[in-house]
Amino acid sequence: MLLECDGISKRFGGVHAVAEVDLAVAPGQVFGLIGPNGAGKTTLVNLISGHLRIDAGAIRFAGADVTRLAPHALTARGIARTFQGVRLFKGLTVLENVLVGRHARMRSDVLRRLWPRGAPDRRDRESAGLLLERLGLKRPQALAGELAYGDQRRLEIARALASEPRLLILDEPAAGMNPAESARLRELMRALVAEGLTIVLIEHDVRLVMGTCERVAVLNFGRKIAEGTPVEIQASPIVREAYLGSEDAA
Amino acid sequence: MDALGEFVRVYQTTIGVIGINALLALSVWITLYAGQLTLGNAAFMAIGAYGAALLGMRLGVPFPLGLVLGAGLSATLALPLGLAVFRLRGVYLAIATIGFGEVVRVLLLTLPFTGKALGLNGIPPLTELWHIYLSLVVVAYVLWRVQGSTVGRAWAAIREDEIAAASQGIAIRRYKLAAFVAGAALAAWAGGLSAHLNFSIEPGDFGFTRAVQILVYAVVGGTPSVAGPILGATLLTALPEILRPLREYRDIFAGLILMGVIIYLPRGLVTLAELRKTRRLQEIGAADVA
Amino acid sequence: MRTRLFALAAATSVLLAACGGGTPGAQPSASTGPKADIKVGLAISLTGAANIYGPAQQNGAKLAMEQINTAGGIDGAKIALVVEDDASARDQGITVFRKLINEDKVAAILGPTLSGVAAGAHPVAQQAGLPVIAISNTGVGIVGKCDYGACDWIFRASLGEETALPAALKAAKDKLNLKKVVLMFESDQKFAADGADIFKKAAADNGITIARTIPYKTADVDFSAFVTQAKGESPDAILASGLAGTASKVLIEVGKQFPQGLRVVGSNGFNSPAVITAAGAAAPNMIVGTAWNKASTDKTNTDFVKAFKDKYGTDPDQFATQAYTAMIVLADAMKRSGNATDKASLKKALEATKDLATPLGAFSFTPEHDVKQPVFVMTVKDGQFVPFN
Amino acid sequence: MAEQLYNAIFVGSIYALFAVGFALVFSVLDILNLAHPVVFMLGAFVALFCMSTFGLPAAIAAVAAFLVTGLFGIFLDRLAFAPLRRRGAPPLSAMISSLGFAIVVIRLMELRYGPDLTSYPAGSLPQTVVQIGDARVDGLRLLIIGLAILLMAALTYVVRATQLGRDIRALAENPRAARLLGVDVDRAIAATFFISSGLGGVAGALLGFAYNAIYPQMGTPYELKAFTVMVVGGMGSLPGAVLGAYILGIGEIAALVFLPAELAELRDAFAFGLLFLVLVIRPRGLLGHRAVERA
Repeated sequence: MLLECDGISKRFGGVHAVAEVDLAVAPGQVFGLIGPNGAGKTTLVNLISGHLRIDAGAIRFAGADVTRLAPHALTARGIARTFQGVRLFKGLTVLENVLVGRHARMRSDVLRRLWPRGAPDRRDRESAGLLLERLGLKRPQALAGELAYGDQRRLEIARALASEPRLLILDEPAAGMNPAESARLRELMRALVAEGLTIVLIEHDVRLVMGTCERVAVLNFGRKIAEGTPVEIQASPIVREAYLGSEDAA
Repeated sequence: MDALGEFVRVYQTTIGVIGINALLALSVWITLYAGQLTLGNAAFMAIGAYGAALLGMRLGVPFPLGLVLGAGLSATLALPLGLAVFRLRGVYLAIATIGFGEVVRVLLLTLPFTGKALGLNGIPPLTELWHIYLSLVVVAYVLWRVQGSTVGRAWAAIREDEIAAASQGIAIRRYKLAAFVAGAALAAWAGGLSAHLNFSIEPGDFGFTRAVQILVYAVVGGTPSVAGPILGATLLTALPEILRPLREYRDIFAGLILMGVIIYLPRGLVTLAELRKTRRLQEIGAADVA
Repeated sequence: MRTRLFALAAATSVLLAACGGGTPGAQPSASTGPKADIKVGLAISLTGAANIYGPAQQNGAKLAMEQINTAGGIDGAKIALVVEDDASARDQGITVFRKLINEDKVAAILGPTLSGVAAGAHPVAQQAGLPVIAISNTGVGIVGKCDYGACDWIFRASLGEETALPAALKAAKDKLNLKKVVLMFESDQKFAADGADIFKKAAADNGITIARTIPYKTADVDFSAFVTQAKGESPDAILASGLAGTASKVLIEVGKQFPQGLRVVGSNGFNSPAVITAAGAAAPNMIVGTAWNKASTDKTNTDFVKAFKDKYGTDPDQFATQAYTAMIVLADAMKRSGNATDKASLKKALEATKDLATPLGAFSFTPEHDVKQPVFVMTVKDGQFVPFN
Repeated sequence: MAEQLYNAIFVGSIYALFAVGFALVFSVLDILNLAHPVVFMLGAFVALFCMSTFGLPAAIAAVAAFLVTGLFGIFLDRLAFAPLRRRGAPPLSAMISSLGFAIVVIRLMELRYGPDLTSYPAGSLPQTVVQIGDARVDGLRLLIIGLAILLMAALTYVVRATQLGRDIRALAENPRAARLLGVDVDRAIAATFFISSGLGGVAGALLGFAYNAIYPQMGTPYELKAFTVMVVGGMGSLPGAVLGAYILGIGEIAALVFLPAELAELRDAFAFGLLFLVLVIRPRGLLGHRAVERA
């Protein structure tokens, strides 16, 4: 298993945002995480990516215990993520955003840059340019904040990929995308998995999840209520009940 | 050339102070660039000034070594302070650093070896203009190059979005601390130069007013580029001399200029230079049409 | 990025050129008469923290200049005052001194207002070998033994606290039989801290015990707690060293908490009509050693007070009087020097100043270039300073 | 001892009156208004003008100080802050803009009234001494303490219980949402500045009465105190500001009373050390609720 969560919990005040959740994501998988609004999906992601301190339980990544590691250390080990609602560096250019994404894979070049003609990051810039091309982003020198929303989403994915992760966590990447963009996103995910990347996909768009994922876990009120193949999940009465009356089931 | 020599002779203090203020503005610019609003640089300046002056006067430490030790002392103190205030942001950080600044000022007024309110007098004037401007050129160049480096990008990323920056593998605490400590060392370096510029220093030179001034230089000049703080410090330091003919009204104009720049030039004085550039582009465009 | 840096360099040089070209033009040399004017620099704080004093000094010096010029000037040459504001800031004070010396080529400088500014500016004149008369610095180290080394070009026309405070304390002790006092001082002001040290020494010399020393800060707002604490020691008097801003607050509180009255021996900061007005009913508690007795019936003084009032519509204060006196002293030395613009002979003539009649009384310089004049220990009655004895 | 406690409460009341207005603008608009000391000073001068030119009694002069400085606060906002708000400039810009504004106004006042101390006309202030036990208490100060508490109670009432207060609180919470909910945002901002500056002005007038010495720079010493007060009490919390003010007032005087004479110099270090400690240990202050941004 690439990622293993073992009974992890998080409380805010008296509320169990995440309660004793077990997850096991195999390498090369697209793993779906669904659940109604407020089910604890994003909290779970924040726990895995180190943005929140875990109350109980343990997380293992590629066989090593990473429970208490800070976000930047996790990135260095190969976990990258995007955010629900885009969090780009809006005042930086598109290219700079991707270069920041490569931070974990770059050595500090401050000293080398002091030489007036030094441009020690040329190779990084090239690979960042390739990534932008792959994601269909055309204006590397534009400010990230000036991009259209769909472009911002894709830039965020490019930035996450720049760190050459082994596990990519996408938090609702299709939100705000039109069907064509959504389809292209599915293509991209397939291609990435084919190259050996593992993806955890948090999504409201059930169709996207069912069409892409090999396994799906369902959260409700912070607890995992079901896990299985898309077909099993669709058939599960518990899941139906959880989604009942919720628009997200549509 | 004679007129220039005369000019330098008369205004050498102003010219020196401009350079020192530019260094101070850059010291606060480093932290601003990393998204930290600090008002503690007057205190770090004091540490550098008193450090360099005391080491030179009491222990006979040579001037350059005194500067280095002053900056080192300041950086050493900035490290635990930076760790303590690391979680604070925006105005909260600013106020915490004001608190630190006031504690330093009170200590300077109290400690047995700082001359208390009398300050230190008779400091040998060892600072030459070229010391100041060489420092400025080196610092400006280094910071300009750092901007495009991994470190500069990391600082910018932290400024833009700390959470997202952490997810890109940036060790937030380490980078923020580095900016804080670098700013403190630079402020102390400028302080050491200023102590040896004109004979005496006293605790009142490094109070809240000074802290705000330093910040104002940087912000009014414009924080997007290295040139901004230098421009801001130059103009605002020269302003009292430029406005001298206005006599007792010069404060009023200085205040109005401050407001005018902040309100009408959102990105600071450097915007003026950029404006000229765009206008020239427009002219070229117009020529094409014609 | 590189172009930006160049733009900056260009902008800076343009700016420097602008002030280079602009400033001399903006300061046209004062009207040129048949015989070349003798320029005298007046470097004072018209703005900034000490802007209370600068305007009064300007008035005093200007009055003296006009009187001297009306009376025929210096061997027919008129004195032209070049007034520059140092904004109460040391850096500007230094620049102003350099400007007066190098650009205006003045024969001598009066000022600056603040001791802190003087600490930076005086060395400039010392280095250039130009006579300076300090007109309001009362702290230690202005003349005689200076921190920056030799200061033989610096003179002082303002009575130092080293003289004034012991005189006041001695007079108070003789009359009130002081044994135990409390010392309050503004600990973040150079000048007030100097005063506190002088008070301590004077108290020891007079066999007076200081039961408690209470430091306060310029920014302190309320003085009730300080005075309450002083009251706890049941002192015979309070010694207070502070600037005018806090002086009245001290007096008001003492008036409130000691309804039976308690004397406050104050430093030079107390020596201001504004403090009397602000302290109101509490003002008569004050005892202060001063350089000037406004009520003195000496003709030089009464003439001065009248001329000042005629010209400006208000009474002169000590700062105006000292600036006026310094100008008179300087003019006298210029006349005697034979060549007013020769710095060395002017310095010599200044050193020889002896018992000159001034509003401050008979005025001489000590070998250390400090003022030698009578000291007036004053108190307040009916809103006016009156002699204490 | 009782006397020192009384002194402390008086100092705390003045701090509180000053800081509450300062804190109000900060909590609603995130602006550190460095022109607040100017408003404070203007209050004292407005009262002086009323008393010396029109011969009005002190009580009416204080009311006039409230109204005039309140209106001045709205003017200040229009001139120094509104243009920045319209383009969404960072709070730092507002701070610098208000600093420029303060420099201009203080200098204008110095040119008009002179930088020196000015006093209220003789006999225009009540002078009574109240004997409480063996402590003699200045009646005017007692009155000022009472007034300060009354004003702060009134402020609490306005913010908590009136429609205007609800609008202001909505604005503080989220300006965009407030607008969507139908709050007249411009009116709420104007009201915030009116109340904040009016309180500052009254504080200045009352302080002027207490010391009978007013001057253009009189507000400056309070600026740093107000920072301390806000941080200790909790930024953005009005009750916090009041609590912080009394803690600072009592703390300063306690340091004076209990510190051995040799360490008396360190009194201020305690105030700012306290400030620093609170920020490091409990950044949101005693009653505050949002200092460290959450993920």
